[in-house]
Amino acid sequence: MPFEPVILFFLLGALAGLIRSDLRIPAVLYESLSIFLLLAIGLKGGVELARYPVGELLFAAGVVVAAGALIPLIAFPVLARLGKLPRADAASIAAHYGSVSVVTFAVASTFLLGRGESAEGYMTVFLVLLEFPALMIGIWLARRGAGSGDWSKVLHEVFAGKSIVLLLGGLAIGWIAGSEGLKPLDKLFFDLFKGMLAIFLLEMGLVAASRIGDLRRAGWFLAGFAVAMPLVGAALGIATGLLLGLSVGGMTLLATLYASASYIAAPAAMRIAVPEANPGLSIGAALGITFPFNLLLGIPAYHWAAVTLHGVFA
Amino acid sequence: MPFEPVILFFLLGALAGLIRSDLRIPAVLYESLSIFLLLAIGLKGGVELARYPVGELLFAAGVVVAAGALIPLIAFPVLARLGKLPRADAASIAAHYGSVSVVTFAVASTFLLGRGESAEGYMTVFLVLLEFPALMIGIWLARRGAGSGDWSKVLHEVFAGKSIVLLLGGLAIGWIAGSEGLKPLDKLFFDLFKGMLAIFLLEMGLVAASRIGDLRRAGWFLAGFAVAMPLVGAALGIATGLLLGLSVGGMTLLATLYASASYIAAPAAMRIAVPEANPGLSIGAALGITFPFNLLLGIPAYHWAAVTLHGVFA
Amino acid sequence: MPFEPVILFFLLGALAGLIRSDLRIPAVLYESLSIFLLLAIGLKGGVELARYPVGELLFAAGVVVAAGALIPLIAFPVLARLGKLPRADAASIAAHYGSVSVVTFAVASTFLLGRGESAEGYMTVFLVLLEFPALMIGIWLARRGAGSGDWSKVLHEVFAGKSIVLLLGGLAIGWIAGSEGLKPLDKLFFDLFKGMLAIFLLEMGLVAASRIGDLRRAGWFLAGFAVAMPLVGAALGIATGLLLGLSVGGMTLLATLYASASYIAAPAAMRIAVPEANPGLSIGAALGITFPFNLLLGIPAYHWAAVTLHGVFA
Amino acid sequence: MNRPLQTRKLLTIVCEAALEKRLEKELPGFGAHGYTISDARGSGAHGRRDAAWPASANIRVEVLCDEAVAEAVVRHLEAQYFSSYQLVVFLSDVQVLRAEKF
Amino acid sequence: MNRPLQTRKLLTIVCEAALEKRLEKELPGFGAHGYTISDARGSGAHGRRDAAWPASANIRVEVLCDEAVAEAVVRHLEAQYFSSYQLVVFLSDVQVLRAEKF
Amino acid sequence: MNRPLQTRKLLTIVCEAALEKRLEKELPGFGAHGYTISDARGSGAHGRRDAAWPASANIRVEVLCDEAVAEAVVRHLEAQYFSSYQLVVFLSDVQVLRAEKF
Ligand SMILES: Nc1ncnc2c1ncn2[C@@H]1O[C@H](COP(=O)(O)O)[C@@H](O)[C@H]1O
Ligand SMILES: Nc1ncnc2c1ncn2[C@@H]1O[C@H](COP(=O)(O)O)[C@@H](O)[C@H]1O
Ligand SMILES: Nc1ncnc2c1ncn2[C@@H]1O[C@H](COP(=O)(O)O)[C@@H](O)[C@H]1O
Ligand code: NA
Ligand code: NA
Ligand code: NA
Repeated sequence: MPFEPVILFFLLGALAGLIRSDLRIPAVLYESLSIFLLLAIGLKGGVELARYPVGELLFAAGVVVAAGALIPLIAFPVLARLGKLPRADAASIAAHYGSVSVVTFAVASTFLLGRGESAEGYMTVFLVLLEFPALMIGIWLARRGAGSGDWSKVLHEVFAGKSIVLLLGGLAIGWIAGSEGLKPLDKLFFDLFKGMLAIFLLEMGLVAASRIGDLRRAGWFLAGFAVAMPLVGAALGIATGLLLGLSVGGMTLLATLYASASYIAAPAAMRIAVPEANPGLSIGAALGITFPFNLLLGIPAYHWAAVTLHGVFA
Repeated sequence: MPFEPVILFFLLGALAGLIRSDLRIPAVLYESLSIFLLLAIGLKGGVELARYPVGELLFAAGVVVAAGALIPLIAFPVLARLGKLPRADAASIAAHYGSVSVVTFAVASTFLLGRGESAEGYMTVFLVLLEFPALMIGIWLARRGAGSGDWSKVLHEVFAGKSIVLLLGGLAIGWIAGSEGLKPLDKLFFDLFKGMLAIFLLEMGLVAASRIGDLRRAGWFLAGFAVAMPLVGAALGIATGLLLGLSVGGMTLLATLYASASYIAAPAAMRIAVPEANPGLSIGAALGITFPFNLLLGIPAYHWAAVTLHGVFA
Repeated sequence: MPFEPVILFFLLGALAGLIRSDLRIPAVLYESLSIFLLLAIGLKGGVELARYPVGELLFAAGVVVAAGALIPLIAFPVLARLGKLPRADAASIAAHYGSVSVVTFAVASTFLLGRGESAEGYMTVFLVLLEFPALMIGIWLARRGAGSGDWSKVLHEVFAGKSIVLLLGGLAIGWIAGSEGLKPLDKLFFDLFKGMLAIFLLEMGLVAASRIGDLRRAGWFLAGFAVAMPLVGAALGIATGLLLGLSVGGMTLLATLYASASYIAAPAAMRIAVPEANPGLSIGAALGITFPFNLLLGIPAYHWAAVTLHGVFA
Repeated sequence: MNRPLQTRKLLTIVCEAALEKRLEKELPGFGAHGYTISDARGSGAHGRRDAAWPASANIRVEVLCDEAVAEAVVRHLEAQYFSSYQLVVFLSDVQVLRAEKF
Repeated sequence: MNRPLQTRKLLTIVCEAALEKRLEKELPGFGAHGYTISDARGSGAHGRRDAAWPASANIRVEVLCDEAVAEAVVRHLEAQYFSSYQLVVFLSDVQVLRAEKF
Repeated sequence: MNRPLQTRKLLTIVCEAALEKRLEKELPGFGAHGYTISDARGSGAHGRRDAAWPASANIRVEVLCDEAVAEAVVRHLEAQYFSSYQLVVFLSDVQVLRAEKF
């Protein structure tokens, strides 16, 4: 079967959007589902995390964050010089691609699960850690030269942001309560996860379809970037995974994280911190192209690459 | 046990409405539940559908649609001549009764399940197919004589309507993914189905209670119609079922489909296509009388009739 | 493990509120969850109730309600004389503490479940019965001397209030349908209960954190009251439980009911019936102090006391 | 325009959601023939109301009516609710069609 | 103020939610450059609309525009919708910046 | 009426939901004593905002205040937000009770 069934929900949503159906997922359902997904991912990560010694993790986390920081630093000059985008736009798009997409990560986990492929439990920790450095870098890139401004506000915006609070909070609860303690919550947070993800993807399909106009205005350069950048990110992820000796599953997930572009945390943070940037460009690229690209082609490709290279090097 | 427990939720809602409780189901919860129910019914149908050869279905579907088209054609003259209703109203009500109620169908399925009675899996396909022809017929009845108007707009309104998109979309996903592929989604879409239906019925009870005023204004003729028409529809359904050689379960479901009146897709479509019609009449009859009638008395009666006649003829 | 995991969700919500995260649980999700929890508690109670002869219950219920009525009658003079609060405020706060908190009850049930400790099934009936007498007493205390006013309106407000309708409705459905009849709904109402409670507590943590300002304005007397009053209530609950010969679980739950303060039904009823009372005081105390106190310290303490005293007297 | 526009009052009330049922019952008694309500949140003299749960939700009620009705409603709100409830009331002039409706 | 304020019309339409898609399509045709919509419930000559489900939900549409556009839209609503739909329309004068936008 | 009505300004801002927290922090600094917010969707020069997800949601903010405060807020919005954010601002005259509140 080429597609995870959850991806069919994305396609259904996109199709409904394109034929201008009156299907609308209420905004509140979107918010509720995203709270659910963030918490559930955090909880699962926390339970897994309890199995690893923290020391071992610290080093790996440092490497993953450092390598991840390369992504916005690569993306920015490409966008600004090659793409001739204004500095604010280049910086904002770089931040979106440096940060990560929680839903893409969830689909990749689901993909691995469907293949019976396991992955290091602490990948969720990486997900959390990768969410914000790129946002900081993006803001710094946008503001270089200009007055420094209110970093404390920005830091608060990011760290007290909904997605970090729910991911980190879930992680902490899962870690404290452990697998046994969480058992009575499994029926909601774990058993229903994939179904909830399916409905969320239906909505993302609708939203992505409504971004087609933005994309058309953005032009070919950005469309190309939105396909090429994930490939660069994925390659970096597989290389880093090999370096750290991750499993095939872990490599696939890290490649997916690097390849994915944020469309939950990043748009919110950039809109406030870099208001001159046009959100149509960054969201159009991240959600209209990179997200479906990763879902449909990227994840299977990264998995294939991980299998192949793991066989060669490990 | 005379009642399905889910019906008790409808009664609770109706009672809460009648005593003017401040209980309100948030509109967004209503919308979310209806998205869930439509998708789930579609998915289940799609999984079942995969088991049947398409050729066999085509003939049966043709018969079911053709027989179903009789319902609005019978209802219209009764309403217009006997009931002396204005043409627009008669046409709109005929369309509501010709189309089908997804929730009534769901309650009937649940009723059969509770009795261990199985039914042809492709009944969901009939549900989808029966949803729109009656709407077209209703619009044509309303406009005869008047200028033709914008049929393409109307067709789009109906086919790109939320309920068709979700039912057909679910059907397609279920069919593509198959029983195995959908397994990880079962815990949400199948296991929780009946509970979600219960909460939806609670809300429908509240809404039905708020329609009592409309009904009182509508008068006795319409009230009688709202009880008699389902019986006519059910008889047609059982006859068609016998003709097609359906099982007892299938006959019950087809009778229920014909007997039921739409209050999701039809009100939306008629409001736009036949604005002169008073929605209080059609919704009052369909939701205030026919829906509870089918839930409380109709479904068991149709089942009884199916059992009896199946014994005689098949 | 010192904490039930669900309590960690409350702490997470409170923390998110204190660091001024932009995490918000949509109001509609709050309403949907409270409908779910009230229905589920009612259903569970109804199923259990079916096992007891009504006669036996009547006496116990009378004792429980009579003893419970002491709470607002004790609280009022303390608040009015010692605390020098205006009559309306004293009466309103007394009503909040005389009534009960459904969520605290749910956490206590969950606490017992986690310890494999069973309790009399009819405790839910007490929960329902205890919800309103204190509201009546509070209104009467506020209005003594003043003109009598519209008691019928108030009675309707309380009895047709959402929480009573859902609890009683659930109770009735559970009782009629019985354990077997409800089986197809278990997956929603029972299996997901604890997870839903966890998300609700996350929201209550956020709301409680936003009440800190109210509390500061209220001063030390009220803060002290909000800790002392639950202890008085719990003592009364344990004494009543011993008198009635309840199990350890039942004593713990009755103590929790008496110790808890309402923040769903009471605020709504008092706002209309005693408008001169400042809702900041009653909600601040009930939700900002008593609720977390019961969750974190109270319930385990009441359980410990129940175990000890049950050993001594029973 | 075909039918002429006439001036009426638009009375807007922003208040606690707890008053919704009560206002719905009372408004017709003062001669108001209709109203429109939407959900709101806000801040004022009594602090912030963030609509995170029912106790902190506001509503925004609009009534199109003639001057006498507006005056009667405002007077009632002043007498009945100003001291104990959180609410804000304002009036403006608007042009309506079918003025007999209001 | 730096840029001067100019007077424009604020046209407010309260109507059945069923009209949303249609109004969105039609408004630009009359020269309206934008609109704002929020959800509402209410009551009027046709009874109460409590927004408990789509068939009883209202919307509240606001259009900032110049007088000619306002007149055209009002005339259209009158001709097209007044007889069959539940709706209320009113106009008021407001001051805007960047008046060329509207 | 018992207490006389006085004229104040009603300042309405329709903008991206992303600005909510920021406006809530800034408004008091200009002398506004309160505000009311509701959720909205809409369309304008920057295209359609359908509120399907947070990035495309609007809010509608109302501030009752005196003329000086209204002017200060409008000037601030003009300087700070007009170039980078999607927003629309308009003012009207309304009559209020308890004018000292605003
Ligand atoms: N100056 C104002 N402008 C707009 N809305 C206000 C203003 N003051 C108060 N409100 C609204 O009225 C509600 C009650 O106000 P208050 O009684 O002053 O706390 C607030 O929650 C706001 O929604
Ligand atoms: N006098 C009024 N003031 C404010 N809103 C009104 C008024 N009359 C009607 N409405 C609104 O317009 C909708 C349709 O009104 P109607 O067609 O009169 O039933 C109602 O549901 C209300 O939301
Ligand atoms: N002419 C208008 N009338 C009413 N609302 C408008 C108008 N133009 C813009 N808006 C609102 O203001 C938001 C931002 O407008 P804009 O920056 O022009 O895209 C839109 O999403 C609408 O909600
Ligand atoms: Na990335
Ligand atoms: Na039918
Ligand atoms: Na109590």
